[in-house]
Amino acid sequence: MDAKEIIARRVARELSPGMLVNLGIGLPSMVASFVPDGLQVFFQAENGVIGLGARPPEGMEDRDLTDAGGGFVTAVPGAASIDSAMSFGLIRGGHLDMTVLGGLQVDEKGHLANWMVPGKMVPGMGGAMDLVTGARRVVVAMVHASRGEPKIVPECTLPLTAARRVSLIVTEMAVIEPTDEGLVLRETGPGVSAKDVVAATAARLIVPPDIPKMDLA
Amino acid sequence: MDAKEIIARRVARELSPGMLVNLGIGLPSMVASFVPDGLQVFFQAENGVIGLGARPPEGMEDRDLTDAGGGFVTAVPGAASIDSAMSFGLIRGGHLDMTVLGGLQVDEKGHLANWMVPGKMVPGMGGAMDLVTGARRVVVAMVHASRGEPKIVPECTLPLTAARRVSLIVTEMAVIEPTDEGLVLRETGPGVSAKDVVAATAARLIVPPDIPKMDLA
Amino acid sequence: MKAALKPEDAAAMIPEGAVLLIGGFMGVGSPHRLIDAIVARGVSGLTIVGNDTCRPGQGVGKLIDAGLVTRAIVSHIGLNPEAQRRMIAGEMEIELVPQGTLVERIRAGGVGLGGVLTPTGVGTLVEEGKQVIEIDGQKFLLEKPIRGDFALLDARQADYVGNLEYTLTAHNFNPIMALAADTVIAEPHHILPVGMIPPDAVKTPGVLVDYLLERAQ
Amino acid sequence: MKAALKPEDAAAMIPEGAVLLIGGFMGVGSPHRLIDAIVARGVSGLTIVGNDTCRPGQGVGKLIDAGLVTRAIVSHIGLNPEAQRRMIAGEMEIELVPQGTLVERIRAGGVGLGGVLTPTGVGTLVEEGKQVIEIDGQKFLLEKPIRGDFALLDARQADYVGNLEYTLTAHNFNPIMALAADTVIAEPHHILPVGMIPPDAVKTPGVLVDYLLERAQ
Repeated sequence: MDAKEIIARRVARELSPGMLVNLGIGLPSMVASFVPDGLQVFFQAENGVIGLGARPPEGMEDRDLTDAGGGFVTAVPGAASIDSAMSFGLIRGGHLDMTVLGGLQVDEKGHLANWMVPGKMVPGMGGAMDLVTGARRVVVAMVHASRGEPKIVPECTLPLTAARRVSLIVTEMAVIEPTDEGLVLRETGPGVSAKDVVAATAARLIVPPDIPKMDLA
Repeated sequence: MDAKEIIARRVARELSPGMLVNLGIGLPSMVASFVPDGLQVFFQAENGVIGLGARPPEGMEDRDLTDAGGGFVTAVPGAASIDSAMSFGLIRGGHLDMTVLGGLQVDEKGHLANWMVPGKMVPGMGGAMDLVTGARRVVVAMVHASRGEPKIVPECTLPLTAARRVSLIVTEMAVIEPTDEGLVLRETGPGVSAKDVVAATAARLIVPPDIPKMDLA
Repeated sequence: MKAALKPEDAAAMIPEGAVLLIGGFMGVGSPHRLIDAIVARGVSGLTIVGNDTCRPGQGVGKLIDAGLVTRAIVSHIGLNPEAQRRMIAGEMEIELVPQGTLVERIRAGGVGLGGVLTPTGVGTLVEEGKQVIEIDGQKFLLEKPIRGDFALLDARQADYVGNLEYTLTAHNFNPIMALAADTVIAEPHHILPVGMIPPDAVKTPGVLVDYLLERAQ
Repeated sequence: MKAALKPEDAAAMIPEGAVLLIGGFMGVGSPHRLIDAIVARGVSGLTIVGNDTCRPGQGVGKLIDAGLVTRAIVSHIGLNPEAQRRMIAGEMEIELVPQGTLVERIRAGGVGLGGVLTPTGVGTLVEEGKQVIEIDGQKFLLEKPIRGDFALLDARQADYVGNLEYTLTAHNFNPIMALAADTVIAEPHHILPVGMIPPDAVKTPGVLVDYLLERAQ
């Protein structure tokens, strides 16, 4: 199992029945592949459909039905088309139960930076700022470090996506929960010890005595 | 021809092709009966239909298709259902070409009061404040005086509907246009002289030399 | 999937003193069976938010007749003498709000905006006690968001996901109120199996709806 | 009734330096034939407002490739290296706006509101230079309305009144942009006789639409 699959499988366990969930482009979108059998959740793509389904069979794509990354998708029975005002009305209005996004940095306050690297990469925030501001739960799904650089840092050096504290950070090494007291190590990944996580994390981690392994079933 | 018919007929001549028009309850709604043949205008009812049609034949009423007064109506081909947010979005956003409303008072500044008489009648403003604020043209359709009391006054003593100057006042005696200089008498009604209008009006009227009669064809 | 409730079970969820957003315009597009069930239950101290107070014996007017309403936030009470009597007698508090402002305040509450900046009401009694904000030389009133404990909606039809369709002038406040309450109960005239409403026909996505009322027998 | 224009005649209406609201999300729901006609005409100095800059050679990306765009107000440019190159080279000014804020700013421009009070962007770079308004202890950014000289829309189908239907994820910004421009040109895939679109299926009432593009041959 590679890092991305570990992360996607673990995030999928955060889903519960009836949730409305937005999955970001890239790694977060992999979560859809690991929804537990029989669990009904609705995936929203901010570009305008509630009830996003799998990729269509070859030759059955519809150019007017894509996800936020522009990839072809299908819609499940009971799906609804919405325009951008309704889409972000749902997001900002607290109707979105969970958003899963990638991250460049998360810091000890639980602040997320994921939309630009000044002077290097300025893709724009797209829907990320609204998602992080408005979703009930914000789950950051990212690899623990990028080319040896820790991504969980004392304080974000990159521009923030929102001033709000995210709900959970899931990496291939750990599940970490930002709290009033700071970042708490909740679970460790396959073959990784709490010590390994602490060593790979630039931010101060609160390490409780008994830390369970991630459940990736 | 009674006073109300004179007013409704004259207001109908303000319509031009393709206009979106809102008619208030009561006298203003009579305007729909005098639309010149072949002239296509869309009537909007603020409760949610664009393309309001005539009263349906007996027994063919639909309880979900009424005007803003709760009376049964029909819809013309090309009609559209809209919700209240869209309805008032159109009104406030400058998409409504004309609104025709009743009035309690209009003053020399062209300010309209038509929604309450303190201590006597507090029906609420309904959509009137939005209509007067947002419509491109606001036409006040009212009888010239109420029980001998002039309704066109130096300054409204009743609470204003909006701080905006209305476009035109149509009574059975006169057509009066509020301008930067004040209220200008533009036309006189059947059997009425400019002198009669001045005598029946509490506000100062600007009376140009040649004043045509109302065209009520 | 949402189970369809009996009216009495829906009414039983509503506690004394609840704030109810109730769809409808002079009773058109109001959830009549829900209203009857609330009257039957006799839950008091209610605040109702909606376009109007309807007429005695009709729509939300029944709640007022039964003495269950202590506060109403509406745009119009002119056709309900009983509402006016209770207001004057001090039995019921009435907040009159311009119709377009009312629907935007509910929308703001539903889509997570801090308020509404509207030109409607500037320079009138409606301005009293409100912050006036000047933007590029034009004045706007800052009107605050409205939310309800419950939204009680009428819908033409639903599926068991909770997706709703509305019809003609029975849309009015319903689609907006669906966004702005902690618990949303919809009273559809028909309920279809999941997948029977095309995604493009859905006006309120099912994720917003908590309960459906069972169909009339 | 609206006559259907040839693409070149539609493009001929657009002057140099015009502000264009253009529907679409990564090209899905964009008016492709209108874009091609504008490229063919070569009208320059354009400001484009929309979700993104699409990709080189696709959707609004074609306008950028052709060097016709001097300013873009969008939420995302990450998938268009040509847009990034021109931004860095100073050939094109880019205003990045959170997606939910962008659609609400356009809506505010369309429905006559003075601005948008959004929590999105508070405490981030997006806050810079903006008024922060505190309402009941929570901070909101005051974001100003956006309007265009033209709105260029994609629609699934229209009738000759101009009523529009959209489909699936091709809704996105189109229904909102229809409210917010001086001239609205819609490019429907099909055009039906008047009366063939049920009122409840209309998403943009024809009164908002100035011109239809004729169907593809």
